[in-house]
This record gives sequence, C-alpha cells and structure tokens, in this order.
Amino acid sequence: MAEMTYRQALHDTLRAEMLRDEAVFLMGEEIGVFEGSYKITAGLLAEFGPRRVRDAPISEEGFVGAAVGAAMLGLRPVVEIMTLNFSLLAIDQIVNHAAKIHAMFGGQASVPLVVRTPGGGGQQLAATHSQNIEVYYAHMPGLKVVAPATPADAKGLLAAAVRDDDPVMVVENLALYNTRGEVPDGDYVAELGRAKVVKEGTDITVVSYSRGALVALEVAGRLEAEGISAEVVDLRSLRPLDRPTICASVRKTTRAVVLEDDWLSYGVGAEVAATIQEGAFGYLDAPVRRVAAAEVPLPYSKPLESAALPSAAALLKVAHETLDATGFPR
Amino acid sequence: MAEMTYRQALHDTLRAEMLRDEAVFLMGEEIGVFEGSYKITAGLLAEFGPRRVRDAPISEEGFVGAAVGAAMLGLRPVVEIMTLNFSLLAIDQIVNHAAKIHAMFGGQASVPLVVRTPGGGGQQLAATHSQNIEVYYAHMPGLKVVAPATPADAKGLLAAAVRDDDPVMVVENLALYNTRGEVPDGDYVAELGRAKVVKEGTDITVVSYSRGALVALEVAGRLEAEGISAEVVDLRSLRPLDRPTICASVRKTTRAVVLEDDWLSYGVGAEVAATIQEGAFGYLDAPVRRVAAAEVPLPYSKPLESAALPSAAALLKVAHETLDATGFPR
Amino acid sequence: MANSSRASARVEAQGRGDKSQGGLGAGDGRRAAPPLALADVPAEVLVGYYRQMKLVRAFELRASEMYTKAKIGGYCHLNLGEEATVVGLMAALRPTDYLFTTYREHGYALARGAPPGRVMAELFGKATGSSRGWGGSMHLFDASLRLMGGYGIVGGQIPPATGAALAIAYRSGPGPDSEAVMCLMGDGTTNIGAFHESLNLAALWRLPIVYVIVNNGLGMGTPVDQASAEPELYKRGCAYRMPGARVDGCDVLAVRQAAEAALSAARNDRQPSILEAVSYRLRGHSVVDPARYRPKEEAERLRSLDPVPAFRARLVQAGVMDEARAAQVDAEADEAVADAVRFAEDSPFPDPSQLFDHAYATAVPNAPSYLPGDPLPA
Amino acid sequence: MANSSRASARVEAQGRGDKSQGGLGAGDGRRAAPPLALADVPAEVLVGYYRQMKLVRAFELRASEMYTKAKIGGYCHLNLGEEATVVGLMAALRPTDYLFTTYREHGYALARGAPPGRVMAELFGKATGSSRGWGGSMHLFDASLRLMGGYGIVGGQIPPATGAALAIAYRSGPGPDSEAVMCLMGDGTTNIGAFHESLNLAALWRLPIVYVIVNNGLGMGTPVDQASAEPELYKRGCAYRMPGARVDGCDVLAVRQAAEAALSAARNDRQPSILEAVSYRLRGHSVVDPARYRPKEEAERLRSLDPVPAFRARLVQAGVMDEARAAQVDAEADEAVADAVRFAEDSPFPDPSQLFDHAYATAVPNAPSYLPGDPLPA
Ligand SMILES: Cc1ncc(C[n+]2csc(CCOP(=O)(O)OP(=O)(O)O)c2C)c(N)n1
Ligand SMILES: Cc1ncc(C[n+]2csc(CCOP(=O)(O)OP(=O)(O)O)c2C)c(N)n1
Ligand SMILES: [Mg+2]
Ligand SMILES: [Mg+2]
Repeated sequence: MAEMTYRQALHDTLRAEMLRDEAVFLMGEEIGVFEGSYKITAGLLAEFGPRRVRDAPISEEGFVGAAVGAAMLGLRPVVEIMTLNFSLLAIDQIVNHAAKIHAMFGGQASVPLVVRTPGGGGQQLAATHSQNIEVYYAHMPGLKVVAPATPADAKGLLAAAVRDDDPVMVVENLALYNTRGEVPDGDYVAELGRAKVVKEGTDITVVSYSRGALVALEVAGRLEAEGISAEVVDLRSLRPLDRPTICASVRKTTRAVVLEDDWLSYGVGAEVAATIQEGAFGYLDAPVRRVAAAEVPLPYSKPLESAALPSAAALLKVAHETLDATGFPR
Repeated sequence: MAEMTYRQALHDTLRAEMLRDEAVFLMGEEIGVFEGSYKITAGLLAEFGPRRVRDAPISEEGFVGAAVGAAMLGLRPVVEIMTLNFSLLAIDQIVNHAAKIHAMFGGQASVPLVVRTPGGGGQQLAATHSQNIEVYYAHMPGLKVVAPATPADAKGLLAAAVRDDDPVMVVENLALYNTRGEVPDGDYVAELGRAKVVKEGTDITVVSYSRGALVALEVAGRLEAEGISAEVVDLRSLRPLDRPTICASVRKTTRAVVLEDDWLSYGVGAEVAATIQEGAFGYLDAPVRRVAAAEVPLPYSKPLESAALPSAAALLKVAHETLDATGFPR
Repeated sequence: MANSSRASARVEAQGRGDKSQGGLGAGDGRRAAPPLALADVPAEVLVGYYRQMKLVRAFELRASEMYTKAKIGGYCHLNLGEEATVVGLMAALRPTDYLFTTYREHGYALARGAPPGRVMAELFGKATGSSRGWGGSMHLFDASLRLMGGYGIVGGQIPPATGAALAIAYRSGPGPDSEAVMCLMGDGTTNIGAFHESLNLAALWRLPIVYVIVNNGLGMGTPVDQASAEPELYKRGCAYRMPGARVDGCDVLAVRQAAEAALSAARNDRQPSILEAVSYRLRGHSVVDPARYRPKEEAERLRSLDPVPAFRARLVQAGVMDEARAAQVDAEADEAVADAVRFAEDSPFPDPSQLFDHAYATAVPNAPSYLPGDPLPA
Repeated sequence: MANSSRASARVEAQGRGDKSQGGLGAGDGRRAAPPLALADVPAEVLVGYYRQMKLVRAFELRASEMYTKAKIGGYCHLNLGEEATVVGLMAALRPTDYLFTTYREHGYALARGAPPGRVMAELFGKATGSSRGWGGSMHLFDASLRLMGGYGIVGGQIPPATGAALAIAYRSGPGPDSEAVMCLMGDGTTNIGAFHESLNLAALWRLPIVYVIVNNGLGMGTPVDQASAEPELYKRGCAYRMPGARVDGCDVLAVRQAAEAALSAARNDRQPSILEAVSYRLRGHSVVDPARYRPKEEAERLRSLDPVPAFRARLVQAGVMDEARAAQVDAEADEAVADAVRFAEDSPFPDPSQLFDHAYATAVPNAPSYLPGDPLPA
C-alpha cells in the first residue's frame, strides 16, 4: 500500500499497463507534448515515444473511431477524451460502433478499447463543460462503464478495463484528481461489474458513485456522530450494475437514499431506485429518495452553480427525512 | 374528426404549419426529391419549393446545427433526422447547443427548433438501426421531448412543438407510421408536458408511451376480458415528465407496470418506477415492474430479435404477476 | 443529371502530396502507366473476373427476389451495376489486406471469397450466416477473409478503417509486403464529418489505407452535385494534401490497376489516397425503392452501360472465352446462387437461447441476461 | 516550430470557385487591390483602432490578474497577441452582421462595442454580465450587438453560424446591403467534422458567411502542422470549391481589408469563403497554462512581434498621433478597465432563486424546478 492521488494512480496504472503489454498504447488530444489537460499522462511521451503516446488533432469522432479499428486488429488502445462532454462528438463511434461490433458480427471481432474521460461539475465551467452524462453509456449494452471514486479503484478498475476484451468507459471526475488514498502495490486488478459496500451500517443505505461516494462517506460519518448507522454502497460499475449488492444492503437497512451528480430525471439514481423498490420491496420502510442536480444547464456563476449541485447538506437532509418518515428515533 | 394514419397526421401538420407561418421550413436528408425515407414529407417540395423544403447532404451535425443557428435568428426549422439512431451524429448540436443556448446566454436567445425522428425496433434493421435512445434526450434539461402514440397526438404534439420557442424532439416510431386513428380537425394543438390517461381503470396502472402505449391498451383490453380493470397512462411527454398524472393513477390502482421499448437499465421505465415509488409509496401493494428490451445490441435474425423485444405477452405476464403478488383474486 | 461527372479518361489523377515522397503524389506517375489491356492479363484470370461479376449479378437479383418474398428482412442494398467496381477492387486486394465496407456489400463479400451460401444465409438471418444471423444484409463480416464488416451508419466505417491502418503501421514498417486497408464508401458519404477527420488523420500519420469512393451518382435520391460542393470527389483529399484518382468503375481492369497503384503507395510509402470509382446503381437505393426520382432516359442510359454484359461481350469478342464457355459461366453462377438459397433455406435460425452469447467478449459478473418481463436479479 | 506558416505577403489568396461568379473566386482580384495604407484611413479611425487594441490588451491583462485572484472561475482564454486580428475583423463587420465566436472572445465582444464592465461582470459571474452570469468567460452573448455567442465546444459554433447565414438567405437576396455572418474559429478547429460539414453546406447553398480561422499557431500545445495535414489552412476550402485568403493577423488594416473583401463577396455574391488570419498567442492556452511546451526563443520571437506596441509605434512614427495622445489613449484604456473591474466588483451575484429563470423560453407544465434534495412533485 502506498498513499497517492487519484491522478497518480491513473498515471501509474497507464504506465504499468504499457510496460506490461506492448499492444497497449495511448491516444488523445494534448496527452503528449502538453502532458494531458489534467496531466494524467505526464512524462509518458518522454518515456514511451510518439508511437505509444499519440497526440491526436481535435477530431474526437476520428481518433476514438480509429481506436475502435485498432482494437479490432488486436491492439489495446486507451484513449483520453478531454472531458466527458466532448464524448458527445465521438458517441457514434462509441455507441454505434464500439458497443455493437462484437454482437453485430456474431462474436467474430472484439473491441478491447478503453475510453478514459473525466466528468464532473462544480468547477464553474458552465453548461457545456460540466455535464455528468454517464447514463448515456450506462444505458448501452455492449459497453462496460466504471466510475472509480478512490485512487485504489482508479488503479484497479483502469487495469481491469485495459485487460478486458470489451470496450470500457472509465468515467473519471475532475473533482477527484487531487484526492488521496491508499493504493495496493503491484499488479492490482479489480473486478468489473461489482459494487462495493465501502462502509457498513444498519439503519440506512446511501448509494452513490464517483465523487458522490466520497460525499456519502462524509455524510455517513456525520450520521454516525448522531448515532445513526449508515451503510454506503459505491456502485463503481454502472454497467453492468451490481443489483444484488445494492438490494442486499437495503434488505438489511430498510431505507435508502441515492446521491448522484447528474440530473435527476432519467439519471443513474432512477435505475438505482427502481432496482431497489423491485428487489427489496417488502423491506423498504420509506421510498428511495434521490439527491441529484437541479435540472437546468449548469450556470457559470458560483452561487447559481452551487444551488444547482447536490451537496452533503442536501444528502443529510434527505437521509434525516427518510429516517423520520419511518419513525426512526433520533 | 377524420380517420387517418399517423404518417398522414404528421404530413398534414407539417403542411399546415408551413402554411400558417412563413418562418417554418423543413430540412433533412432526402425529404424533398425522395419525399422522405418514410414519406412523411411527400409532396411538400412540389408545393413549397426548395427554399422551404431543403434537402441536406449526409451531414447530421451540420444541418441540425444549421437549424440551431437559423432558429436563433427567428426561423422555425423542423428538421428530420432519418432515424433516431443517426441523431447520435448530431447530438453535440442538440445537447451541447440547442439545449444550452437559452440558459447559457442568460435567456437572450431561444432556439425554436423541432427535430423529428423515428425510433423503434422490430423491423430487422439490426443493432445500429433499431435503437430507442429517447432517454438520451429525456435526460437533458433545456430540451422538450415528446413521443406521440396516436395520429391525434402526432398532430397535436407536432403542432405544439413547432409553435414552442424551445428545442423540441419529436420522437416518432417506425412501427406507428401506418397505424390509424381519429384526428381532430382544424387548428389542434396539444399541450407539451402532459401525460394522458388513455384508458381508465381501477386495479392496475400500465405506464407506457409511443408504440408501447398501443400495446398497453391492447393488454388492458385482454385484462378487461378477465375482469381486471387496467388504467393506461400514455406519457406523451418524456421531458418534462408529468409525475402528478402518473402518481395519481397509481395512488388509485395501487399497482403499476411500465412497458418500454428501450433497454431496461437506465431506460425511461427506471424514471417512471422511481417516480412512482416515491410519489405513491404508501399506496403501492407490489413493486413497480418494468417490461423492456433485453440488454443486447438488437440482433437481425427474426427469432432473436423477437426474443429481445418486449411484447404484449410479456406485459400480460408481468401484470398478472403483479396482481398475484398482491393477492388480487382472478 | 445524376452522374454528370462520369470519368471520361480511364484514370484521372490529382496529386497534392509531397512529390519527393513518390507514390501517388505525382499523379502523372500513374497516368503514365499504360492502361491494362486484356492481353496483359491471363485468360483464366479474365474469365475469373467475369465469373465473379456474374456471380454478384446473379446473387443480387436473387436477393432482390428473396427480399420481395420476405425471406430477407430489414434493408437490402444491392451492388447491381457496380459489379466491375466490386470485382476490380477485390482483385487488387491481397488476402492479408483488410477491407471495411458499407451496407451495400454483398458483392464485396462474394468477390473476396465468402461462400455464397453463408452470405445468403446471413440475409436470411440464419445461424450459418457470415455474421451468424446477427448482422443481416448490412453487416457481413468474415474474420478469416479480413472482411472487417459492412457498416450501416453512413461514414461510420471510416474511422475504424483508419484505425486498422494505424494498427498496421504500429506493428510494422512500410514495404512491398506490408498489409494495407481498403475502406469503401459511397459518394454521399464524403459529406459527413468522419470522412474529414479520418482522412486528415491518415494523411497526418501516413497510414497504409486507400479510401475508395464508389461514386454511383446518387446518395439515395440525391445527385452528387447536390450534396458535395466539390463534386469531383477524388479531389476532396486536397484538404489533407492527399492524392486522389478517378477511374471508370465500369472497367474492371482499370479499377484493378488503379486500386493496385493506390495500395502499392499505401504499402510502400505509407501514402494514403482516395480512389474514386465512377460507377452506377442500376436500381433504387435499396430493394424497396422504385427510384421514381430518376428520369426514365437516365435509367435507360445507365442500363446501356451495364458492365456485366459489356465485359462478357468484350471477352467473347477478344476470343478470351467463347460463347459456350460464357454460357457455362453464366449457368454456374446461377447454380451457385441456387445452391446458396438452398443452403440458406435449409439452415437453422439461431435459437433464442443464444441471445446473450455475444453480449460481451469477456464475461463479467452481473451482466444483464434477463428477458423482457423477467424479474430482475436482486 | 509552432508558426511555420506565417503569412509572408500581406494577403495570399486561393480561388477555386467559379470565376464567372465574381467575388473571391478569382483570388487575384483581391491580390490586385492595393493594400490599405495608413494614409487611406482617417486618423481618428486609426487612433480608434489603436484604442480598441489597447483596450483589449489592458482588459486581458487585468482578466488574467483577476483570474489569479480567483475573482474569475472556470477556464479563461485570452486574446493577448491577437489584438490586431480582433480589431481588424470587428472593424470590417457592420452592426447588422452576426458574429459567432469561440471561448477566446473577450476582445471580440469589446471591439464589437460591448461595455467592458458588462464583459468583466460576466467573467465575475455577476447578474450584470453580458450573459447575466450564466455563461462566464467562454460564453459572452449580446443580442443587441448581434454577438451570437462565444462557444466552448471546439467547432460547435460553425454549424449554427452557417445556419444563421441560411436564415439571412432565407429572408432576403444578395446585395451590398445584405447582412452577413462572420464565424470565428481557431486553427486546431479546422480538424473537426463540423468544419467539413458546415463549409460544404455553405458552399453548396451559397450562404453569406465568412469563416475566419484565427491561426495562432497552436491548438493548446499542438502546432498547426501536427494537427492539420494541410497546414496552409486557407486552402482547406478546396474540398468545397470555396475560396480562401490568408492575411497577416498582426496588421490591423490588412485584416480589415481582407475581411471586408470576404464579407463583400458574402453579401453581394453569396460567396462564402475562408479568411485565415495568421496571428499568435502571447501566452498559454488559458490563464493557467504556463506553455512550457513552447521553446523559449519562440516565445521571445513572438513577443517581438507584439502587434499592440507595433501599431502604436507605427502611428506615432507616421504622425497619426503624437506620444502624448498615445499615452492618453493608453491611460484611458487602463481607466476603462479599472472602471470595468469596479463595476464587476460592485455588481450583485444572481440570486439562487433565479435558478430556473432561463430553464425554458416557453413555459410548460411539469417543468422540473425542484432543488437538490427536494421531494418530487407527485
Ligand atoms: C449517419 C447516417 N445518416 C443517414 C443514413 C441513411 N442512409 C443510408 S444510405 C444513405 C445514402 C448513402 O449514399 P452513398 O454514400 O452515395 O452510398 P450508396 O448508398 O450510393 O452506396 C443514407 C442517407 C445512415 N445510414 N447513416
Ligand atoms: C470538441 C472539443 N474537443 C476538445 C476541447 C478542448 N479544447 C478547448 S480549446 C482547444 C484547442 C483549440 O485550438 P484552436 O482551434 O487552435 O483555438 P485557440 O485555442 O488556439 O484559439 C481544445 C482542444 C473542446 N473544448 N471541445
Ligand atoms: Mg451513392
Ligand atoms: Mg490556435
């Protein structure tokens, strides 16, 4: 175990995977000379050269699609899309190509492609640069989608993504790059498709992912101080979604709240809530509430932006309301 | 009232709106000389000429974006994207531009744009041409999204979309174009943002939209024959979502099933189920179940395709299971 | 008029590349090469080309019929009229090269060597089909032939094809034995953004790829000059300093020769290029399209250019094959297609229990495999 | 080297349009026009240009400072080094024309006439800002100035700008009084699909638009020739038979003249065109970028080209303004910016209660207006 930032964990994993497998190469805008918009790839061009660290022009559809084709021929491209917002420029290649090729051709080809890209609001980047549209990919059969919340998962899930033969979207988060945590040493590969109970508890389940999982943990700590035992489930994998882990937690706690940074309607939390009410119906003492972003294009101005984004305070309030609704003594 | 097809209702509405307002014009691939891939625009080039019925090259991002700009200058473009699948090529203009411009510029500009496009599987068009990705647009603040199920709604909602000052996605359905129904005469404009109880009932609510609403009605008829009174809610508007109408129905019937043609995880039904369990929690006698497409890229081969798509039989089965779970006598 | 830009000379070329790089850049290099004459090609090879053209023709006519009989579903786009282009291109391609193509690709699969039965079975949605019934007419794939797929999203194949060329360059250097990629597209496809982005990448990174534009004069009902502001499509590489050439797509030998030159530049000099084959579409966009937008005279004029009888006559006239041999080839093509239909008919449909077989290449926990109406795992 | 392609002549032009159409097609037409000399322009106008350039310079330096003080959030891209391009382009534009630009647009807003206080207030996220605090640095908008927005998605502005030109053509015919559209973009932006699709549409439909490429040599850290296979960007219209011209973006008069010629072709002949202004970026991509990838000598060389002191010196030397006047203009610019900062500081933030004010232009039932943590309407 070593303590490091989420950024460092991503960087070190990319480097380790490139050292491990000659078929792994990186491609993206400004990942080489500029060392990455968020410096995840710093130093890698110098170490591996332009063949394996390929700067691409501003052509998301073009270079992501090129990665799809290279993957079909057995390479293992890891592309960086500068932010999740710009993935919309490449979504035809991700959704209509990467996600379809394996099944549509009867299993004859696979697309071992990784798309790394950070989502996240709260940086005053305004409406087009602050979106959390992970649900676009989570909805899509043929893709796998992970959203690591910790440096350890950043390492483990990214390594798993690189070694997986399917297209995997690794949704990072601008707000997490500087967060720190313990990271397993050596060859650490996490399993795709599994959620994790990151804090055990008995009274209420908070389900979240990515940045939200950290907020959930923080709020669970505050609840603990009030004598309320909250369990926190970090989804980690949005596709496939680990329904059994979610439902098992709620069958135990009988109460659930979802925290998500995306917009409420048709967001990730909708699936989680729908899953819980189906899988733990008889156990639920109150409805599953969702704490999500207000449904407006995110404003630039700080007070407006803050009002629009979900917060620890909002989560705490909804957790309290959920406990109160079931007559939980506090 | 006159009986006509869904196709005819769309066609006649486009024509009427063009006659009503000189600012309305049509743009899209093959809508003029070819008269539309699905012939919705048949005859309109001949009647209105190429200025108002503009054939566009295969450039979805280009011409949808051009419509955004034309709308900013006060025109009222109605663009056709040949199928919903190809909207992914234009999604940056729809999501990052049309949906954002009004708010991001502080309300100084509006984008009175209509994007008409058919979704729908079941035509053996295989994985890339059979998608129901309406949730991509339903999730997006700044857009309005309707999905008419009947010729009357095709008229009323399209007319409302054309006259609305915001970007509106009108999600049609390949499987509905030849369906027939009564259509109000004259200037009939429906209200955006409202669901409709299309059949009243007391025992169970079936929520659906687009093609699914017709299947739901059919199944409600079969249930009726068994002495079960099903209420059918046709969402009509996916954004905004009419939560009060949905919840009021379930508060009455105490049971709900959702039928949707899209993939289950993170689909439209997830939001409906999450909404119901929150808004009618104390009334629900059984979980809200969802009948949706199997989560694979849709196969071409008929037996596989049929197995993957939701059917009346599956809906009937789940309705029965839901009734049985609550001890409903039958 | 749909096809105002038919190539008058057999090959026209435009070079914008760095001349010192050799390859297609010079353009005149290719124009200087004497056009391939019948006499330059062994008789058996010529007859083989005719055999393939005839096979494609017979197959497509039969596919049309089977579509009308509802044996084939979805959309069905035919290569009728494009046979010389199809066969000429495939003749230039080596088995080690990769082919990415469009939804209008039955002929390419056949000329690349796919068994007609497997292709027809795919159209029928059978488990024995080229894509095991998953793809249908628009999505033929054969890994063993390096037929990397038909693609239905206009232009969607261009970035992956470019990436395949990137993979080749990643793994090995240029030279006469280098693999190369051929990426097919239609004329209307040159207007989509992916075309621009991909060609720029290929030129910038010097990738071994040939972008073949099969200019059949129309994208659905839209003539080339109504869709492309530069209707001389082979010139559109100018925005990337990428050379281009135009060839008469009705002349199988000219197509082969032009494609070989372009592939050679890709292999030896990593010089990507455009090859525009001016071809034509004998019928509608797909089987269901009556093509009413096409003036009658135009349709008739096109029929008079039909490359299949033209090549047959040329070979007979030149004594490469006699009428009896030709008739025998024709009969064999018909027989092969009849066999293909029988094979397709007799093949089983995939079983619904196989629905999740290709959900993922790497299995993963919690992968959704419930059917519509099943309860969710909890 | 980043900017290997700096224009040597003041204007180079390439015409691929139909010469008979007149306008820019001929190219030489423009080259023939004698370059605008100082003497051709009234002194007050020249001083006005300098005043604007200096205002942009002072504003941007102050914006940089305010960003460092965390008064400004998000990303902040400056026009430092591009002032002659900014002012020259805006001088050519009429109030009735429409401007679509990028996230690097403070200067354009100022030179178009936006009050500096409102621009600075937008950067501060204040309710008095150009976009009421909703847009920030990247999204300035002013309906009254027909400043149709800064846009942050690379190339995203190109299709809407093209559509604005379509709206103009929809409503009225060509002629000297026609409105026109100017669409700005960076060099790196020419590699995105939307560029290709839009230029093709504009050329095909003959729309009154000028696509201005502000070639500052870099897209973030990437030199033009590492991103564009045709690095002479004004030539990239060749794929649409669209004429292009290149102008020295450090020469405000040359820029104005070239832009006027391009706009005139757009107005009178509905001839869209490319205008490439070879300019430069004095600093990093955005305020936070130290631009370490740029060699020191290059950075120094660029500073020596700085158009603001150069134009000042030229005007003083030519006697258009004396040193005292120049110093006064400089002081006024600083004062205007100081006022702008004060205005921004003193302005209120928008109130969170206004969060849903611009959710929709047309109100509609059930529009979601709950805050995070609110119960849903049921
Ligand atoms: C992105 C996208 N837009 C539209 C379509 C519908 N479409 C299918 S084929 C076609 C015409 C293509 O024309 P061309 O490139 O000339 O190829 P051809 O069919 O003539 O072989 C169109 C518009 C599509 N499949 N994908
Ligand atoms: C679609 C998209 N991809 C990437 C980015 C990130 N990005 C912002 S500016 C920029 C560079 C643009 O360079 P150029 O067009 O030369 O304009 P300049 O910044 O030099 O003015 C990039 C890559 C983006 N905003 N949008
Ligand atoms: Mg064509
Ligand atoms: Mg630049």
